Amino acid sequence: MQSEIIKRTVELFNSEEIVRAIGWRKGDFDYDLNPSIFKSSEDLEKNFVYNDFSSANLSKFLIKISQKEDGKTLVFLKSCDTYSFNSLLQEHRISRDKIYIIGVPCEENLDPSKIKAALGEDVLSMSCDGETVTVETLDGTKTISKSEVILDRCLACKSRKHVVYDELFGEEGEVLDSKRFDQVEILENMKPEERYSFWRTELSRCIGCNACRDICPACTCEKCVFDNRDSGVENKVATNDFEENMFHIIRAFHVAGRCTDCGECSRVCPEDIPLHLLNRKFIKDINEFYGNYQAGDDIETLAPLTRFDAVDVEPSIVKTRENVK
Amino acid sequence: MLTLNASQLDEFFALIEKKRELYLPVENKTGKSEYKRWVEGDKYSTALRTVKSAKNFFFAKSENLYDLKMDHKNVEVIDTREDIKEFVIFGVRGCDVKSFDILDNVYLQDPVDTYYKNRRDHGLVISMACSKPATTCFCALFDIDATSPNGDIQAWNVEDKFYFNPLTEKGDAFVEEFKECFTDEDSKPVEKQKEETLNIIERLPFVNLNMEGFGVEDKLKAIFDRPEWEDLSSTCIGCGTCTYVCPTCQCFDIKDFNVGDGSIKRFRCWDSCMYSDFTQMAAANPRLTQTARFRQRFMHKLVYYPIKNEGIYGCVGCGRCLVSCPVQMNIVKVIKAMGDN
Amino acid sequence: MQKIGVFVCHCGTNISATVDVAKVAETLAKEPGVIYSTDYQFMCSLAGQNLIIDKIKELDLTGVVICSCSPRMHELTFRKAADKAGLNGFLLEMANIREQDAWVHKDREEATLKAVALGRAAIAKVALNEALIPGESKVTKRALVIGAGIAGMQAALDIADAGFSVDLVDIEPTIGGLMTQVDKTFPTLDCASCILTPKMVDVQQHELINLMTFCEVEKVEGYIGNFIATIKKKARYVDPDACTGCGLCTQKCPTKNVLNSFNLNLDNRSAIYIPFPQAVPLVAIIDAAHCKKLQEGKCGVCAAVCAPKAIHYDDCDKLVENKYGAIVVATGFNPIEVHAFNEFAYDQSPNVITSLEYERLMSATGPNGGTVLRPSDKKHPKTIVFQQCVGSRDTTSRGKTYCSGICCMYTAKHAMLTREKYPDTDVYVFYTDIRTPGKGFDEFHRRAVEQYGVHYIKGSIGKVVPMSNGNLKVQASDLLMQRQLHIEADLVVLAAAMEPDKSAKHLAQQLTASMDNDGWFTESHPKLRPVESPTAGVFLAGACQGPKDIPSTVAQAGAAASKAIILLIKDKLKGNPCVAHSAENMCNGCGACANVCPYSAITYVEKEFRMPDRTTLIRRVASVNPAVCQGCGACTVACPSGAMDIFGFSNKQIMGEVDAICQ
Amino acid sequence: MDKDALMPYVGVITEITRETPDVKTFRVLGKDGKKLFIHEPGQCAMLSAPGYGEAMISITSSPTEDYMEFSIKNAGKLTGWLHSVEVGQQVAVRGPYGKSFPVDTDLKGKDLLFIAGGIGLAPLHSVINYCRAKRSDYGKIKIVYGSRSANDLVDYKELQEWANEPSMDVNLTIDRPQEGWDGNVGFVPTYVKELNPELSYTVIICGPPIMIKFTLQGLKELGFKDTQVYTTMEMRMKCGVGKCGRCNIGDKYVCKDGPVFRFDELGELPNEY
Repeated sequence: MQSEIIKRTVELFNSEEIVRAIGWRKGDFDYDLNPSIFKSSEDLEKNFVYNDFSSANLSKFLIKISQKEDGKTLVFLKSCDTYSFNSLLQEHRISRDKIYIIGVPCEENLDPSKIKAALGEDVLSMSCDGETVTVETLDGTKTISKSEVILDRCLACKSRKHVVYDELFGEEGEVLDSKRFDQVEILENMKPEERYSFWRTELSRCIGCNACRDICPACTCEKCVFDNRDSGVENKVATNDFEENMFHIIRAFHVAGRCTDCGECSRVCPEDIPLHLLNRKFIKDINEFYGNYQAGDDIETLAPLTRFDAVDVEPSIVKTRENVK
Repeated sequence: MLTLNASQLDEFFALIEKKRELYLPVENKTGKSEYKRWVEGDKYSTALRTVKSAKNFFFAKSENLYDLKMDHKNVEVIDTREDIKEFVIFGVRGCDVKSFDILDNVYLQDPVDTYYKNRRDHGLVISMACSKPATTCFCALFDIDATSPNGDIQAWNVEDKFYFNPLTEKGDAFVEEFKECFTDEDSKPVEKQKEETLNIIERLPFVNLNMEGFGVEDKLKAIFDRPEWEDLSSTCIGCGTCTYVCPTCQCFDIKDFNVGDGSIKRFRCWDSCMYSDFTQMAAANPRLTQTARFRQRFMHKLVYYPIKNEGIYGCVGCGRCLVSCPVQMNIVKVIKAMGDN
Repeated sequence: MQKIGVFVCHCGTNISATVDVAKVAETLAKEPGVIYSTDYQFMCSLAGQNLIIDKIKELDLTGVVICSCSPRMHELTFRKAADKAGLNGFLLEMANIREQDAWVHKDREEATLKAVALGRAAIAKVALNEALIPGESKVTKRALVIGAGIAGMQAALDIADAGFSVDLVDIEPTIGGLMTQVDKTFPTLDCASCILTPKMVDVQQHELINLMTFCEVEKVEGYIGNFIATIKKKARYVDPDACTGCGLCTQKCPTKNVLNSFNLNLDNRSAIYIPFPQAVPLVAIIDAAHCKKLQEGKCGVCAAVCAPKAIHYDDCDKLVENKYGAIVVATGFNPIEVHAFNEFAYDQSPNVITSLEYERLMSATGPNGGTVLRPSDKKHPKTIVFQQCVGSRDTTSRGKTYCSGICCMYTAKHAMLTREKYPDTDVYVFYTDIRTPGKGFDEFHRRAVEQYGVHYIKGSIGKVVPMSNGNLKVQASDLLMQRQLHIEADLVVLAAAMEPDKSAKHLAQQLTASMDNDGWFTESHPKLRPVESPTAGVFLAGACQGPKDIPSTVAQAGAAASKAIILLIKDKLKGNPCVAHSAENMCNGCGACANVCPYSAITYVEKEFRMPDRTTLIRRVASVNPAVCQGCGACTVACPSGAMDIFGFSNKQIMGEVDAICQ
Repeated sequence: MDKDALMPYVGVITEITRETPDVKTFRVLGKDGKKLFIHEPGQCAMLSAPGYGEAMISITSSPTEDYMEFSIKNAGKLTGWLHSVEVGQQVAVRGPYGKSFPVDTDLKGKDLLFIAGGIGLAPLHSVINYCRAKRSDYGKIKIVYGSRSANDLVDYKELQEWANEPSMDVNLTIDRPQEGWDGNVGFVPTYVKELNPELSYTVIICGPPIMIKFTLQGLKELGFKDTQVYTTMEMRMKCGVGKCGRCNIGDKYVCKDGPVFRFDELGELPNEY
């Protein structure tokens, strides 16, 4: 697949259809891929990698590129990334006409930290062949079943369908029955004090690095309220850990109805806090209150929480919350 | 060498905890290890690294400097510093121990930071030699011997035994205080483990990187002006993950927190040179692009710091940034791109 | 440095009985920025206002907090006082310690604490307030009246009489509305046409009233003083200016079997028709759905016989756009459909009819020329059963929960008139309660019972079974006598509930006017502003706001007209300065604010920005039209970056209040 | 425990003077009426107030005075607050920070040319008055000062005083013509070139970065060398004690190695200022 993608991209470079591409760059290990901009076909041929560790969602990088750079930029998007792309498009954060999308097929991505946890930290190389992951270590070659080391977010994959692309590699995928709300239900079924303690424990590990916010394709504000001196909530940390936890809750509110559930927040969290569950709870609630809505599904449908319809004349706006537990 | 059976470890911990506060790496619910105050039942984690470094013990993520009160036109400054209880950090890896030296160079230089010194004076470090380094480790690049870490007391864990060797007066006194816990045994197993570990370290992918040209004044501008910074930083998202997991990152911010009862806590907290507002001033900001900010971080570690501190780099090769960076950009990639590798 | 003055009002004993006002004043004196704090018996009295004015001047106050009643009561009063003293009125805040505190608490200590908290919040807010100056906008001196029933006509006449032009729009081909179908009016029993027709003529002849019949309001944009309405002129196929209303075409039209909606389908009319003899304008119209020429391209008889050549088969819908300063809504009501009430067998027998249909049967312009003959066999009915509250006061999903208000009266009227005209008829009325609160109403009802011998029975029809001879077996219960009744009736008349006209919903959406759960327009304040819609510049007349009889409708229409006149007589309007605005450097241009704006006050502009890294960038940013913005705040909540804010109610101010309360 | 360098003293504002629409000068003394600490010309102090945070402000007054003054532009949270307070208000002050201008070494005996733009006069003010107090230690003194408009000229009264001194040459300019202004109109860099100062002057310059950039260009064209020009970069400081890590230019910390730099020193540093 990688070589086909490279071949096609080189063609696009040569035909001057695109002037740059954003993709995954080879690192020191084959699981150490850096989202990166390729400015020439030579660079791309040499350093582009698409493999089981190409997890990074590249859509958000397009904001800056389409704001600043001239010419068309090619982007590689996995199915889940296309939802983020649509969402950004809907919010006018990127210019569609400056982007060329190659949809790349996606099986589950692998989680290097799971592999290391299982097989040791002295890993030199990891590769997956169907169901088995082969790992080269300083200690020799080891194997592990793929199912044990799949990236958490991919275990609840919502869709293999690319909702937007100019060109698609592989077969058109389908929306999946992800069962992704099962985890939310577990939380919902907790007693309030249990749930409170669950989140307090999880969030207590937060180091305040902002990786979740800065990677999030829904967090695209020119100036985040948490960085804005005039906002009244700006503070690197609060002296009180409860207020620090509030960062995540406020952030979840800010992306409510806009979050596509791409799972980047949890993936990049250095402390493995399941932040996506906060967002997913909102998605579930919105679905229950206002009918199913998937952010990024298309660019026409507006989220129920960020829309006013003429039929919203008061008080018909207020629906009976029949499904509220 | 002084030894302790693994089976007696908890007893030893309980004894320490009776007299001091004891902190050590413990596995958390995600399976990773973190420093925490020891309580009965906590098992020492032999994991290679904790997610956060040990710098928090001396340079706190957030700490109150003093309180302020304003009553109409009057302002009061209240010193809130307290006596710190003696504490012990157990199981610090060689890289993290080295990071304390790097922080010392900043916080103990004139004017001495009393908050830092206070904790430094009251903390005792028991380090732990590495036996299974990771392929992302490169402490040897900075002349750190992971098999023989510094600290007040150095320690090894060989099979079901722990070996201890005090290095400082503080360490001697501690060993003396707890002497009933230890027995004296031959240190051969330690030597054997060291040899085996060094053998692994030699084979690690990054230990032989070329550091030529970094840390010297005459190459400063040349490195600063290298075009590679642009590409390396092109997808940097400007989060602070690298700086917050880094054991040597030392920058802070000072802010006011309104407690709500009329008093203000003026606190300091970790800051990150990766943040766009790090150098934001009322009128201007000298580092306007993420490239400039990205460059500052690595220039600081690889060039500015060593120029100011006799060639000691501001990195200890712990490898945390290699694991944690959301876009897999890290100091190794920078060294490779900027150095002659 | 803030210099805030705090004034705590006793409101007689309204506040001081529950709140220790002196203590509140004393406690608030210690808040940061407060340099003066006092309590006073009636802050809103002239002496109270003078106290505020004096202190602002004497102490050079930068902010004022009044702890008293709801800002709804006296905010304007106090703002004016502040303005008088030279302090911008928007540097004044009110803490509502009456409605929100004294009136809802009993414990003096707790209420006092709460008053302090509310006062503290107001102080925190006022410290962040900025002087605001309302903008001004011109008023378009023209009114739009939507609906030309008795309410709309009255409102139009009143406004026009005051000297302002009025466009009077109706969806039907003629003005007059529902009252044209009514035979007699209660309680005086005047002939409805006799009082309505002259009014219709007045309307038609008024030089300042522009009649727009067979027209529909498609879209309304703009704001008080400056509405822009797009009105659809539906194709009539007859040039109303050329048509003389001679009626020749209607006689010659070969299609004669079209159900006559004016007579509620009780008889037929032709495809080209004049709605009724007194229609205004008295011109023909082609019912396109039944016209052979328009449907099949054949015929063309009407055009052939029309001397003034008024027929145009190629006529089509046209959109016109007009500007208005004020809008009066008078869309009225309709009786509900009664099909769902199976027990009354409305669908099974033509002899079960609604009250309005009975009205037509009795009317001289009705299908039988005013003789009451039952529909099935045109026989004179000897036994008539009236059922009240069909769908009114109904808690099932079939009907409405409210009382329709007029059915008791018109049923009494029907019963009485029937007995008067046909004394040999037995008339039964089944009722839930009798409600006759109007002037002369109860006397009217009593006449029906006592003088005219109508059988009033508290109870309800249980079942109506049609018989082969057209008669109806009525099984009913008499609740007072606790017995079942069996009546063989010739005719059953159902008093159907009232509901808002179908066009109201779309109109409400266009006007962003609120409706209640039943679809009636809601008024700005049920007691104090009963004819104003919450949307500024939109006034309510007649039954669009709730069930009403004719006198109330006319009274309300007059009131709505006078409110509209008060607006139109002004040359300029002061805007509300508390509107949204966007901090452009923080705006992402994401569209969230415009997506949630109910007033379409937000558009986007491309602007060049100097970025922090000294490059320039063209970005899309939100721009608020302050004249259209109502300051509702939806955008500030939707805005993810916090760029959208409202003057006078900024995020900072609100957070300041919250922080102060949480202290 | 020793007092930490980050812990401030409490001072009292004893005098407030409005200089321009957005600049006020604050005189601050200790509660005992004495100076809070001794400083040298060009040094800064960290002012703060509870809840308003800290801001590094250059000390405007000369060390030879028995008070300490700060000319402050209303630009942010703390300075905004300062502009709203009245005499008698206490503030927290820590310092002094940074190296001073070399008034007693390199500058001694030299002809001095002070070039300032806008609020940039504040840090120079201290040096100018110091030199005035020790007038015989220095040669000619020339001042070029410009601002957006006449109303934005800081210290207008004192400027007149300086101008009246025969041994001082004061040259004022404003950006755009203005009614009632009969002085020079034009930007500072242009004006400096027009004045064509002799090369004997040692230049001390402070103002917005863009002004410094073009003035320096002009000076070079006139034949001035980098070693003749000093500036101050006090704006960048935060903690003031060389620890918080943000004021560096290359390996130099502005708060410890600066804020006063000679241009040849800056020339050796990365171009990040």
